[in-house]
Amino acid sequence: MTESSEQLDALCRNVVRLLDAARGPVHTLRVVAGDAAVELIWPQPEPPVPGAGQAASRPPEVESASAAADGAEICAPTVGTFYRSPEPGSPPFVTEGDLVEAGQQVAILEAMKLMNPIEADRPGRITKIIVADGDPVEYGQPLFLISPDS
Amino acid sequence: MTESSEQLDALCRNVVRLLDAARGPVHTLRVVAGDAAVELIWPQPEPPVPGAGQAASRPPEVESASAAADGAEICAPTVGTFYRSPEPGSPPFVTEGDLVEAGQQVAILEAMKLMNPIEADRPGRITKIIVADGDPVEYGQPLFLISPDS
Amino acid sequence: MFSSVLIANRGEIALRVARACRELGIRTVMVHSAADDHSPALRLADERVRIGPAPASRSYLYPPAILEAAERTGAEAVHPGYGFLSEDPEFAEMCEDQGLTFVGPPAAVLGRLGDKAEARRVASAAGLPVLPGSAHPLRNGSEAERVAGEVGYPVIIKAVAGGGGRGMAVVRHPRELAQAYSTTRVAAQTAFGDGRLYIERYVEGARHIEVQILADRHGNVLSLGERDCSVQRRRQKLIEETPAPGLPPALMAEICDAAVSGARAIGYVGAGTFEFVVDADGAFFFIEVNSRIQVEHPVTEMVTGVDLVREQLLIAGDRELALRDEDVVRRGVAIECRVNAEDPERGFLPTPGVVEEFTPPGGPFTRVDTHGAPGIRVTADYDSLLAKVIVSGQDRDHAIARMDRALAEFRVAGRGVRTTIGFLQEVLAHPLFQDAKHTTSLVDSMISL
Amino acid sequence: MFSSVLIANRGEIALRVARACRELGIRTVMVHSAADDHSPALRLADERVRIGPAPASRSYLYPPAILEAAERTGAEAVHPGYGFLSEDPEFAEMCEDQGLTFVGPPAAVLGRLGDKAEARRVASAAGLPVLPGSAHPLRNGSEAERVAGEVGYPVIIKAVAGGGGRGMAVVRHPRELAQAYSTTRVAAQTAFGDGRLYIERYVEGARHIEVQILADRHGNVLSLGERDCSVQRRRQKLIEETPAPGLPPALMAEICDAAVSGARAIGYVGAGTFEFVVDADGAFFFIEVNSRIQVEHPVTEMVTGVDLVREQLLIAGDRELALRDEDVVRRGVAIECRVNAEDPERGFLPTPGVVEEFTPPGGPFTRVDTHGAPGIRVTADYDSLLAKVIVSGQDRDHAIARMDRALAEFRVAGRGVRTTIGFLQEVLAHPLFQDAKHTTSLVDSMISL
Repeated sequence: MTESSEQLDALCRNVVRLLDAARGPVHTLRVVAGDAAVELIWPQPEPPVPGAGQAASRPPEVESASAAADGAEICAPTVGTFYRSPEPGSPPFVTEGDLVEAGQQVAILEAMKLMNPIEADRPGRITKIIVADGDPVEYGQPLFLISPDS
Repeated sequence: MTESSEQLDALCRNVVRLLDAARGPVHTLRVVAGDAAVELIWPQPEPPVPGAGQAASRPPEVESASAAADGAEICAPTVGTFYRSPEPGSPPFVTEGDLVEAGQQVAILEAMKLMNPIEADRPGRITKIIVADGDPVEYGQPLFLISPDS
Repeated sequence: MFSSVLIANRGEIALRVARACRELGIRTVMVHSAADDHSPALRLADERVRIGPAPASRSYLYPPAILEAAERTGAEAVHPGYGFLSEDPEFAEMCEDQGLTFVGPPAAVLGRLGDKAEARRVASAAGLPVLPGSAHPLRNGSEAERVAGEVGYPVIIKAVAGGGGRGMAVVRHPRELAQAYSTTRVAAQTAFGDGRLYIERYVEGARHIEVQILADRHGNVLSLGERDCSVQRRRQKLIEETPAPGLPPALMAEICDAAVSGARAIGYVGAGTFEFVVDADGAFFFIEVNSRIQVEHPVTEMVTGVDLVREQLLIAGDRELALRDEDVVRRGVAIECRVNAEDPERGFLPTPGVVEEFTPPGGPFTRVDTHGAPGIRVTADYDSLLAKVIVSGQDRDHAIARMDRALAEFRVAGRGVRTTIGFLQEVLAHPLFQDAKHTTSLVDSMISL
Repeated sequence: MFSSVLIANRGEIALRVARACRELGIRTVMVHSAADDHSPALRLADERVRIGPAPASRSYLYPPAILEAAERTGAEAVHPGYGFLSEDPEFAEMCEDQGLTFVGPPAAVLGRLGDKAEARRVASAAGLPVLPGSAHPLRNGSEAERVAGEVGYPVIIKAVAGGGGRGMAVVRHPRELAQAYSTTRVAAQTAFGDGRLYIERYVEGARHIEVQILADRHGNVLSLGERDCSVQRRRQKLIEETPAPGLPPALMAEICDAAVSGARAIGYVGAGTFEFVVDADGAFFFIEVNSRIQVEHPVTEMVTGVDLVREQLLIAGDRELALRDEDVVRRGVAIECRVNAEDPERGFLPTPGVVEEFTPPGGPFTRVDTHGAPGIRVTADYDSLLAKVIVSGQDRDHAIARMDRALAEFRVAGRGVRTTIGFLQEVLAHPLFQDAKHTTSLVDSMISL
């Protein structure tokens, strides 16, 4: 594992741990690691409503892996080798900046001679190609960033 | 593990520990590690509701064994049986409200026929006798509360 | 001998295989689903590959992803553990085609033993007693009725492709047969993709006895003795022990010899288990073969001192068995309890959740095989086995007292998480179990109270 | 048989004794100092009494507090563990006077064996070979010089009241003797309150071999075989194993027989250990008796299957040994590593602190005896033993590989806390250790490099 991914790992693990420990609803959670600092703020208690259920005050959901800040990710559906072109030497399915339709093929993932087409799951602009042609990828690994064309 | 992720780990583990210790609802928790600092703020207590349980919103007790709010404690120096008088039927060494000198005997702790005199370690007034005559006590168990005579 | 192994499994058995590999100096690759990203078991691997999402059908049961991971990491062998693809002849064949050593029997043997009707024929031909039943898969419901009539009720209808207690139905009256036949057929088709069924006489009040076999590629076949797995809930084992209590040692020796004959007849290779039932009169009958390492293998390890997973690996590496019959010295009594994340008060429903406290027992003659740790998440994607607690003692009473002590020490807690620990202690304390007078119906009778 | 035991100890051995008691249905009372208020070991007790502050002199070494706790809780017996009061004849006598069963030899036997010069005389009279040395405690420095001259250098000066590797000095040249004599005298007086010394010839390049004895009150004495404890740092054992590697089995049998003779001669009762040195020529000499359960007892348990603490309790309860020589079947090889909270890079200095991460190894044939858990505080008040890792294997190479695997799994972390795990792995990998050509000087030679 690289150092920075280890750090990230530790960071996220700890955020989860804090949220677990915090139990009920939290208003603010700040964690800084350089020279350390944690801040947890819970909301002011509501005046109790007799008989009110607790469901609404669920702890915050950690964002899913597929939503990044600057758009969505297209992730590997299995373990395999990432190919940007239909065959060696031919032009790539897409390059950065291209507009794509939902369902448009953007790459191939080859696993044991099985060629799995990778398709955009939404329309938008390919803002980044994260993995290099021919690289091995694991399941769930982000391959592309795609943003709504605005 | 890298040093900083190790630090972060330790930090958050301690936050969890604090939250565990805090029990009831907490309003704000701040922790800084460089030169250390912890801040825990509990919500303002609600005006007491008759009949409502107290347990949930009680602030945590972190009293040290030897320092109580209303004075100091005289604790058992070993495991044994606590006696207030030199022998059965005779008057007790002290009663609540008595003024004592440093070094004055206030009780006996008997362990295996060894009579250990218990002495006040400071001058003051015996504000409370915590253990009943003839009761077994463990090491470190508070026996008396003693306050400076003011 | 290969120098690296891909472990195509998860949980405690992945850890078990990784430990055996490390002790042999073999590099390990673990594949895992996204649900197991944070499994502490992965720490013990030299390399890790995330092959798919939580559903096993796209990860632990998906050969292309596993084989891709093997190719990428240069693994030379595949250990399938138990469950998942461990007894799948096609997977074994795909491994061999790719030049990978499959740690298990040859694909052809897996194929024959996976067909439970064929396994009955092979065993019978090798001279093993089998229960009266159909010699071939049933063609239809009316053949089922005819065979059941010949065999005599009660009967049990089983899936040809089944095993391990799944895909079967006991029928006590002829009028229930047609319905049971068609229900089981649908269930078998759904579960195994193969709706073929066969019938056997059903033995009430039986003991489940199985024999651990080791067989190398050089013709050596060894029995490591029997295990008694009669404590079952709906044919899922809860407690296993060895030696089989309250049964004549001579009978056990006879069953072990039968298993060795069967293994020789089929050309078995690797670690395998021959399952039998013993009826109230002490007659025994072959049921099926489990062509893999078993969940309950540790009890055999405890009394023999033989490391079965190590032997599996050595056999797959073409080594000749170093053990001979006379080297197998059995000592004392060993018991295993399976601690599952299930709620005994709600019909043993699995209880997914995050395990917050996890403190397994320790001490002398006490072994815990587990992937559990504080913080692990129990998911509904896989089976609910949380830990196996195995103890040995100089005699059975001592072993039972030790198991009770160990279970009492075990602390598992987490929101929503329940375990079978308390129920296991009830079984240990049951007079029938303590006197070794229990049968496979003990647990069901306790639950229906 | 008594129905309750007070455990007058702490740490892993308190846990070990509590487990054995629970398995026998015996109620347990644990006494503890204020430093151990939060020890997870206390969880396993039925009752707990805090008897004093952190310093052992006012808690674990203070008989009145322990006996008061016994009286208060109605305990019927006292198990002293090892160290602390375990070999103190006065404490044993106080227990018996109070009507408590002391789980150990009679006070008179403790008294004679605790006087190491007397123990030499007893052993010699029983026909055991002893090293040339003083027959009685030395009167003064000039007698020491005379005896050393007769015995021949190098010699070792030892405290009569010592044992367990403490209170001794090796002298290689006559000119160093006077100084060593007076230094050791002061040290012995300080440590044991008894400045008496004796002299023995010192054996360089020796193997430390000891024999586990069980003796009941009915005249039965049993040897459970030898242990090799040659891996020591400053006479503190780090790694122990059985059988003794690279030494002739016939020699080991002879040593075991000698230990049994010695135990019979002294009227030994309980579990005890006879220590010997074996020189480079294969001659062996009696050194001393440890009149208690040893730290390293688990290696004997692993190869024999005998629960030594259980046997101790049964013997103390007046039971006759159920085991006979022919029941002691030794199988395989067992090794123990002591994991201490010490920093090998700073002269094995103890490293007090709070253990934040604590994940002991698991798996087959691997046992961990420990009171460790996340959150425990290692204090400077007691010894630095954090855990004992014990493994067994079918042969020594396998056991070494397994130990290395287990140590590699062991995760201990906490601010300031260091452990000997890495150093233990270095010893395991050392060619002299691997070839069983090491002596008691191995570790010192590794450190001085």
